[in-house]
Formats: sequence, structure tokens, C-alpha cells
Amino acid sequence: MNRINQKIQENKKLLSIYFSAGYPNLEDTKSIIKNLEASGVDMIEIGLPFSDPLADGETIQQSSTQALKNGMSTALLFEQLKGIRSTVTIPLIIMGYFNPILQYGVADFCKKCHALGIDGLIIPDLPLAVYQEQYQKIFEHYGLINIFLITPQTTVERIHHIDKQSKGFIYMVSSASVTGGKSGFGNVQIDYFKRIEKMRLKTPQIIGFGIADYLTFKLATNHAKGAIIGSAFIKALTSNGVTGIEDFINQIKNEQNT
Amino acid sequence: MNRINQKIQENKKLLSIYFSAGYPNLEDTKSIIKNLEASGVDMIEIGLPFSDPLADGETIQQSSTQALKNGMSTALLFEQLKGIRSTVTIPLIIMGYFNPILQYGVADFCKKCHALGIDGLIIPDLPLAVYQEQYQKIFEHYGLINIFLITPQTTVERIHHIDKQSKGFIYMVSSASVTGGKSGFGNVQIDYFKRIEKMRLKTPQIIGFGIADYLTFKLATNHAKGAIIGSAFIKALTSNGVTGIEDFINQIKNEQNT
Amino acid sequence: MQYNINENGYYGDFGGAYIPEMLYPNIEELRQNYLKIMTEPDFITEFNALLKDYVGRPSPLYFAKRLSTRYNTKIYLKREDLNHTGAHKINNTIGQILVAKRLGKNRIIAETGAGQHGVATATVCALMNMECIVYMGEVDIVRQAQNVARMKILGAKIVPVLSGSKTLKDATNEAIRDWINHPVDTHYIIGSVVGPHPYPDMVARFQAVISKEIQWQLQEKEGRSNPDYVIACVGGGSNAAGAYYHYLENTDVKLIAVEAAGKGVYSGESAATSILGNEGIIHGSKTLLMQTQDGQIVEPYSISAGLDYPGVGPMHANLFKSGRAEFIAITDDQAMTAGLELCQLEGIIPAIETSHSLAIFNQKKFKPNDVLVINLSGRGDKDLNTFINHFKL
Amino acid sequence: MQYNINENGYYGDFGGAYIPEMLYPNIEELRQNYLKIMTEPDFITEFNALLKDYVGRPSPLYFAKRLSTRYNTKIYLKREDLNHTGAHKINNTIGQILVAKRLGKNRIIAETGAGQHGVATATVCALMNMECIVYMGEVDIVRQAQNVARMKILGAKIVPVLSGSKTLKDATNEAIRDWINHPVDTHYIIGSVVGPHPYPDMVARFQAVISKEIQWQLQEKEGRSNPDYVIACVGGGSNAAGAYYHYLENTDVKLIAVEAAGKGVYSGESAATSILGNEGIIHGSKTLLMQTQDGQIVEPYSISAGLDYPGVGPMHANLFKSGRAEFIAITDDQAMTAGLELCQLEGIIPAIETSHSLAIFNQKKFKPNDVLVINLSGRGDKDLNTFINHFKL
Ligand SMILES: Cc1ncc(COP(=O)(O)O)c(C=O)c1O
Ligand SMILES: Cc1ncc(COP(=O)(O)O)c(C=O)c1O
Repeated sequence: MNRINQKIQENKKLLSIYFSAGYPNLEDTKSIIKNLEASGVDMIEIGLPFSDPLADGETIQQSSTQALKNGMSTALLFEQLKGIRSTVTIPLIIMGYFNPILQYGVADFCKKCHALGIDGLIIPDLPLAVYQEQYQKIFEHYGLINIFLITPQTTVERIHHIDKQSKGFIYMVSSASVTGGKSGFGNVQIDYFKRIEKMRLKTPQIIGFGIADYLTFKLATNHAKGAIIGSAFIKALTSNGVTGIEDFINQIKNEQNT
Repeated sequence: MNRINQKIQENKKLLSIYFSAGYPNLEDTKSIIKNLEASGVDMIEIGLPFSDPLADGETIQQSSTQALKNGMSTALLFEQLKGIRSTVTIPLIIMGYFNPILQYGVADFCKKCHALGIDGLIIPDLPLAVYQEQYQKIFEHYGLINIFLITPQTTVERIHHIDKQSKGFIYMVSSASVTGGKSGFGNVQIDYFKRIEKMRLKTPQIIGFGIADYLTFKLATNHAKGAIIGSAFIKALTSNGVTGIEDFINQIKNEQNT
Repeated sequence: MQYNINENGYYGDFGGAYIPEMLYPNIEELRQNYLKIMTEPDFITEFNALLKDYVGRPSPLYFAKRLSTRYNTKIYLKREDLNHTGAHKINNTIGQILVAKRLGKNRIIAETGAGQHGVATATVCALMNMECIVYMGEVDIVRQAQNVARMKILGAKIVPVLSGSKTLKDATNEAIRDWINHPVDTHYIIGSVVGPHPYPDMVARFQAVISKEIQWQLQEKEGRSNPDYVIACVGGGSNAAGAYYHYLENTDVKLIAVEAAGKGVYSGESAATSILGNEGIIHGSKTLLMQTQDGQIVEPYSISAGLDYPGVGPMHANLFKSGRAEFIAITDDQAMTAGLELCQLEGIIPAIETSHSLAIFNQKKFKPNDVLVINLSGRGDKDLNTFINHFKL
Repeated sequence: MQYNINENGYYGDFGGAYIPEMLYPNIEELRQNYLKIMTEPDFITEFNALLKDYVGRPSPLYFAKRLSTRYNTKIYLKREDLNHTGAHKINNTIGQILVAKRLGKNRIIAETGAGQHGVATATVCALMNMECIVYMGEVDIVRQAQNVARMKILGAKIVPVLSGSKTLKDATNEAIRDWINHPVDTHYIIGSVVGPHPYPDMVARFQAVISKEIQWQLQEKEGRSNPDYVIACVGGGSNAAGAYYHYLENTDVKLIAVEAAGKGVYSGESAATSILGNEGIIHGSKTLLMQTQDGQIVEPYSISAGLDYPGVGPMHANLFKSGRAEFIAITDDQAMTAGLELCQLEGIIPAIETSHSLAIFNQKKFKPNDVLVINLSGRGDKDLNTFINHFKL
């Protein structure tokens, strides 16, 4: 069974962290992953940086740009991830835009992920229909879960459709926004969370976008299986580096004055 | 008999000088006229300054502009010319654009000229046909000669026509140019002078435009009754003032090193 | 009553050719030939083909819905701004360059204020491979820098004019002087219905295409060829002359001429000739002009270089004197505000000259069923900096 | 072979909609409605009326006599430069604003490079009273300052984009992000035949008026509706798509696409996508793009802001791959020289984008009887400073 599915079955709210591989320093990838696991994070999304990340806000854009400047590449990321499974046990997901994956070759990419022990992929600009038509077989062959997104604008029909196609979890975008938008949730978001909750989908949801601290993590996980933090984590990395990871995660997990 | 016609009958080549009234100083008019007569000039064209002298080059434009700035006006010029005939005997002609004359009232203007002892007018932008239709009677009533121009481009027919209408002299423009152009005459001008000479017009011609010194005066008067100096005289006035007039005229009349 | 020109070259008391003898042959050559040339079939064919394929005529007659709603009347805009080079001026320069060619000229001179006429002249000179010299006041060179650049790129030589107010009037003087200096090979393309006869008539005839088109376009849109009002700004008056032309003798159609009042008609910085001027002679024509009691021409002022002229064409002097046209004076500020309003209501950036016409709604009320045609004489690309600075955008 | 789009939103291998889920509802709404809206009689009536009365269509098909003589072939120029706002871009923005209105949107966003699309969008937003936000790279804001001024005057908000190469690609990213942030009330007016399906098809259909007019205009002039060549510059490719549209399946008509080679195709400063690019995904569409081996998009370079884009629309990717169109790359210098040549031979100042098309005579010989139609996609008023500086005029 895929590590994602195993993790989902645990009776707890899940904390997932996104970071851009190669940022702040080219060689930080492995130590960020290890630190995250050591800090008690449940799942990690490793960002494969892209020059034109059009669903991302400034923070992730800038970390991607810097990562590319540092020399990050698909091949190098795979190189860095070699042997990661000798120590890391939590689910690892690669999140990246479709073009770099396409250039690598989708099959080769999946094969490599499989070999390295990657559990799933999030490719925001690979639409469900194209995935099904052209790539699903490959993903499945290599035991990779492809994660789909829903947003507050996704229709009920489409949510059901996505639910049916989904394995692992549904990435539930908290609001109509690119990453790194205003953090915090208002009534609109809460209503949306409740609406989805009531749909009792077969696939658990993990909420992302706008989660930055204990409060927002708590609010989100009141209504979902887990939550994903991206921009807020990258900002912390920028300020405090790899050694600050534990503190950051602690702040998320425990109520305290920040 | 009009002083212009008397002067024309003298058996000599005539030197006529143009200046802008009110330049260099507002009150110079009378003393310029007296100095010119004293220096042996045969005829004077008193320029009534105009804001937009479109047949004039830079020198006369600037002297007109300065004269207006100094405060020159039609009324003031007439004021300054009061009593001029108590001392000055050579022909006096007012040269000016039509609009200021029109605003003064053509009849009033002519009446005033007559009273002051002005002998003729040169109005470059009052065409012959309009003159004949509307103003000739007034001019004649006040004994004023209206001087017409011909240029190298004037057709033979029109020259004959102008000759017929002319009294006093024909103002023969030496070349296709505004005033103050290059001085000196080439073959084209000399041929033109000869061509007009051969036409044996009833009206004597006085050549203007491009005459600046002994040589050009001599050349022009080889082929015509006289010559008019404007821009060169104004330049001399600018440099040397009223007291330099005698020297300037001497240089024109006598061959000498300049 | 006759509002068009008579056989002597006059509109009522106005017009004629008050020119120095040096220009007599040129003007006479033109006078004797212009109507003959303009009625030759091959001229008509060439002129019409260029208007269509090169200039882009017919220019649309556009019903300005939002503007009409704002002022509760029916406003059509005659889109001369869509002509090649961006104003009505090219109608005339196309015509004149074809006349010049037939007169055997190979050197073209022009004056320009806003630069639109200079650009239109440089354009047709490039098209016909003729030398082009444009006189432009130094003040206008600065405020219409964009058009200066266009003329340069088109290969024209621009001569800065430093005399007088360094604007359109002085540029015209300098062009006339050039013509005196080059009487044989040169044609002077005057840019408005000013100057000695036959210029006002010739230019008006070339611009008359505007009202000719309005007639059939309005027929298509409103089932009538006569609007209630034709409205145009007047610098020299060529765009107005063109917009009025086929309506001159048809007094059902009211004519409104809009002049530039600068900082206020009586501020001492104005170009509202009909109010401030009286009869006189400017640039070879008897007309209305702003002058001192002494007959010295007064330096005008307007924010718009193309209206910054102390006279009007003789046709307009006569339309004013006879009462055939109503004259309205619009200040800089009113014009700028009306120009910006058109931008934001209709998505059309008008020239500042044109913006004056658009400001009449401050001064005059129209009925809901009145059909107005405003001649949108030119686009405002040349005036962007003035707009930006004026409104601190 | 089929060169137009298929029912799945692909041109051959290219096209599709590679978009994040956040945009799915918007794109889906558009996909389901665009053809329905575009074929409604009231849409067609309104669209055609605006093209005629507001944009000034048909744009002339002008036989360029002096240019034809110079290159000993028959050159027609399709005068999109005469459209309101000065380029072909407005054909598309008029269409899209009418679609947006019918979809109930009241907020419009757009990206722009040369600023022509930004101006065209600001224009139609003013006309339709909609809020307008334009994303523009900081580099382009500087080099196309004139168009920035126009957008401001028209009431649009301009957002400077500081990411990437600070040009068109980055402005497009930013506009897409805005759309993600405003999924309900906002329509994104893309300015070229790029982006996810149905944009390339929708934009091409709006621009198709160009080739539709060429057909009857050429019939009038040459007694045939098919030229031998249709030539257009390709940034994203919308003016080319419009000029080719009705000739796509008619292989008697040869198509030439002109790309920007910047300082030289292989100089490292170029935007010649067909030569330097390969298949990939950019801005939601599978097409040709300039990218590293790793799939990172390469920052392009061209002196012309409108061609400074690392991709081409999927239609063009397919025309290239299939060999249906010939692709020619023109450097900055060649384009500038050809642009100036048109100014001085024909009195038409072309946009620098367009100037690239005019430079093909350096690279390709035509027969004296060949009939060429070059799409004169825009006027060069926005590029005057670049011309003046380049040639030190
Ligand atoms: C757009 C525009 N409108 C009007 C004018 C004024 O000229 P006219 O009064 O001859 O139409 C100009 C002059 O340059 C102009 O450019
Ligand atoms: C005049 C002109 N031509 C061409 C282009 C390139 O766009 P496209 O390739 O979509 O026609 C632009 C873009 O701004 C433009 O302004």
C-alpha cells in the first residue's frame, strides 16, 4: 500500500509541508526533508522549481527563481533524493508544473520517482482529462498517486467526478487565490469547508492555501483530514534557515504565543 | 509735380535707402532722415513696422520687431514726421504692409501722408488689381504715388501691364528672395536686368534686394535708374548708430576699400 | 445668401489674395489651374483611390452611445481620427500633392502647428518621392514632439521658427518666405482654409469629402442626410470647412464653430478670433484676425497648437459675420476635461484641438431628438503628455 | 490535412487547455459558451457594427507602388494600422468584451507587451464601462511609454510586472494569477492566439475578419481572391492567424510567418521560437516554446515588445511542424531598416513588430507577378523613440 494511503488511515490530523527544492541553498533538499520528518511533519511536498509558476504567489515564485539560479534541475533533484528512503518514512510527494516533467519524459519521470520512493505527484497544470487519457496508466504502473485539486468554484458534479478518480487525498484549495495569499479564513471559507464535509466524499481532503500558523491549521483540520503549509514555511526558511524548521513546526502544532 | 517724378528726371543714378521707423531707437526717425539727406541720398523709404513682415528677411524682421517693442505705431510715426518738410526736400516714401494701413483707414492714411509731405507708398501685399479697384482714386486724390514691384518671375505681359499703371518708378526686385538675402549678383540677375532694360518701359526702374555696397550699387545702376538699400543699411545702423550713416553712404557712393 | 466662395475669390467681404508681387506667379498659376486639375478624370480617380486605400476613407460616422446618454441628445462622431496619420489634414495634403505633381513641382514646403499637417505633408511627400521642408514654431516643436519625430522618420526636414510667438502664425510667415525664395520648383501646401485665394477654396474642396460622407452615412443611420447641427473646432478652419461644406447653403442644418479661448476669452491668453478679432489681412487673406488697434497681429494662445492661430479662414469670417454659424469659445480647461471624458466614456482619445468641440455641452443645451454631428478632427496621440500632466495621471 | 482547430481544441498535436483546477470553471464556462455567443444574431450585429463604425473596418488593402517597384513584385499592404487604436489587436478585444458582457462579467484583465493589446483592451473597457486592469512588464513599460500613457488616459489601471524578464511572458503569468484570484466577476482578455483552449480559436475567429476582407478586396483589385503569399509577423500569432484564417486549407496560398531573431537567431538574444523552440507547455497550451532541456522557459529577446515572447500559438506550431507555413527569422537591425524604408517609400510608419514582416525581402526573392499580401499589423507611433535612437535621426 502506498505510504500516502497508509498515512491517511492514521487517526490524526495531518500536517503537510511544501518547500521548493534547491532553496534557500542548492543542497538543502535532504536536510529539509529530514528536519521536517524529525519535527513530526506527516507528509512532504517537494517542489520541483519552474521558471513560470503561474498558480503561485510571490513567495513560492521567488523561492523557485532562486532555486533555479542556485542550479536546481530535475536531474539534480533526483540525484539529491537518492537514498532518501534509507532514513525517511513519511510520504513524499513531488509537486511541479507539467512542462519540466514533459521534457524529462513522463514515463521516465514516473519510473525515476518510483525508484526513489516518491509516493505521489501534484501537477497543477495537468488537467484531469488529459491525465486520464494519456498518463494514468503510466502513473499506476509506477504506483504513483496523482493528486487532484478542488476549489471553492468547483461544481458539485465535478467534485464527485474528481472524488471518483482520486486516490490518496484531494487537495482542497481554501480560496480562490494563488499560493501565498492572505492567511486566515473567513465565513466564506468555513462555509465552503462545511459544504465539502457534508458531501462525505470517499477521498479524504487536505486543505491548502492560506494556512500559516496554529490557528489556521486548527481551523482547516476541524473540517478536513489535514492541511498543507507552503508559503509560510518558505518565509520561515528564508528568515531562519534549516535549523529553524523544528521551531516553525512546533508553533504550528502547539498553541502558544507567536 | 510729385517729388519722386522730379527726382527721376535728374540726370543721375539714384540711391534710395530703406529703414524701419523706430529702430534702433524710437526717436531716431527724424535724425535718420536728415542724416540720409545730408549724406547725399536721393530718396528714402520709411518702413512702417509690422508684426508679420512676410516678404522680409531676418534683418528687417528684427528691426521691425524691435521698433514695435520700442513703441512705434502708425500714429507715432506720423507725429514724428510732423514738420519734416521744413528741412527735408528729397522724396519720402512710406513702405509698409497693408494691414496697419487698413486699420488706420486707407483714406485717412493717405490724407495724413499728403499733409506731411509723403510722396509715395510701397505696400508689398496690396495687389495691383485690388489697388486699382478700391484705392487708386484715393491715392490720386492725395497725390500719392503707389509703387509696384516686378520680379524675375513676372511675365512680360504683366510687366507691360504694371508699367502702364505705374507712376514714379517700378520697384524691380533683383532676385526671387525676401529682403536681406545673399548680396551680389550673378549672371542670372544681370541677364534679367538686361532683359528689362531692353523692354524700354515707360517707367524708370529702381532695383532693390541684394544691394549692399559700392559694387552691387554700381552693377544695379548700370542697368536701372537707381537702387535701393535696405538690410545692409539697417545692419550698419545696428552696428554704428545714426552717427555712422554718413560713412555708410560714402562707401556706397565712392569706390574705396571697405 | 451665398456662403461658398464667389468667382472673385471672396466669401462675402472676406478672402482675396493680398500677396506680394513675388508670389503673384505662383498664386496665379495655382488659381488658373486648380479647378481644371481637380476636375480632370485621372485626378479624380487617383485622389479617390488614395483616399480609399491609403487614407482609409470613408471615415466612420459613429453613434456615441454613452456620450449621447450623458448629454441626453443624439451625438454622432465623424471619425477623422481614423484617417492615416490621425487627422483630417491628410485629405488636403493628398489633394495638394497631386496638384503639385501636375504643376511639375518637386519641392514641397508646409507650415505646421500641431504637427498633424506637417506629418500629413511629410507622408504624401514620401509617397510621391518629393523633397519636404516643414516650418514649425519652436514652442510647438516642444509641445508636439511626437509629431516632430514622425516627420523626421518620414524623411522631412523640419525648420524651427524662432520669430514672434514661435507658433503657427510664425511658421506660416516663414513658409511664405521660403516660397518667395523658391518661386519655380516649389509648391506650398497650406494646411488650412487660410492664405490667399485660391487656397481657402482649394483646401475646403479637398476637405469637403467629410460632409459628403456625412450625408450618406447619416441617411443610412437616421434616414435623413441633414443633421440638426454640425459642430467643429476652428483653428484656421479646414476641418470645419470640410464638415460644413455640403451644408453651407442648407440652413436647416445649424453650424457651430468652436474656438479656443485659452485661459479665458478676455484673459489676454486666448485664440478666440471671432470675439477678439476684427477685419484685416493675415497671410494673404482678408478675414477676421486678432490685432491691435494699430493693425499689428496679436500673439494668440491656446493649449492646443492647432488652434493657436490669430485668424480664421475667410469662409468662417463670413459665416460669423452673416450669423450662418454660431461661434462658441472654449477654454483650455474645458477642452481638456471634455477630451478626457470622451476617452473614458467612448474609448477614443481625441486631439486637444478636437476636444474643444466636445466641450460645447457646457455652453449649450440640445434637445433629446437633436441629431448632432461632431467632427472628430484628430486623435490625441500627439497630446498624451499634455493630458497626463494636466490631470496628473 | 486540417490546419484549423479540431473539436478537441487541438491543432494537430498542439493546443489543449493545460490549466490549474482553479481556472477550470472559467475556461469551461468560456469553452461551453464562446461559439454559441459568437453565432447569436445580436452578437454578430453588434460586433460587425462596432468593427465598422468604431474600429473603422474594412481596413484598406493598399497596393504599395513604390515598395513593389523596389522589390519587383506586387505588394499589397493590409492596413490594420488604420484601425482605431492603431493595430489589429482591437478586432479581438471588441469581440471578447462582447463575450464578457454576455457572460455577465464586469472586471477585465489583460496582459500586454507592446501595449497595443493593453490599449485596445482599455479602449473597449471604456466603451463598455468595465473596470480594466492591465499587466505589463517593467521593461515594456519603459520602451512603450506612449501606450502606457494612452491606457492611463483611458482609465485603465496598469500593474507593472517585475518577475522574469519583465516582458510579455511575465505579464501573462501575472494576468493568469489575477484570474485565479478573481474567478467569478472577471474575464481575461488574452491578446493573442495563445493560452488554453478556447482562447486560440476564439481570438483567431475574431481576427479572421482580416483574411475575409482580403479575399473580396483582392478580388476587386486583381480579379482573384487568392494571393500567392500571405505574410505576417508572429509574436503570439494573432495577426498572422487572422491574415491566414480563410486561406488555411487553401494550399495555393503560401503562408509566411516572420519571427523576431533579435540580435541573431543564435546570439542568445532572440525570440525565434520556431527555430529555437520545441514542444512544451506555456500559458496553458501545448505548443512550441523556447526552453531549456529541463523544461524551464527561456527568456526571449526582441527589440519589439510585441514579438518578445518565447512561444507561438498552437495554430502556428502546427503550421510550422506540418510545413504549411514557411518561417523566416528577422533580426532587430533588419526589421528597423525595413521599417524605415516603408516610412520613406510609402509614408507609412509601421510598428516594429510589423517591420519584421517587411524585412523578408532580404531573405526571399519573389517573382514580378507574385501577388503578396503583407499584414500591416500596426502603426509605429508607439515606436518613434526607438526609430529615432536607432537611426540617430
Ligand atoms: C486634430 C486637429 N484638429 C483641428 C485642427 C485645426 O485646424 P483646422 O482649423 O484647419 O481644422 C488641427 C490643426 O493642426 C488638428 O491637428
Ligand atoms: C502591431 C503589432 N503587431 C504584431 C504584434 C504581435 O502580436 P501577434 O503575434 O499576436 O499578432 C503586436 C503585439 O503587440 C503588435 O502590437
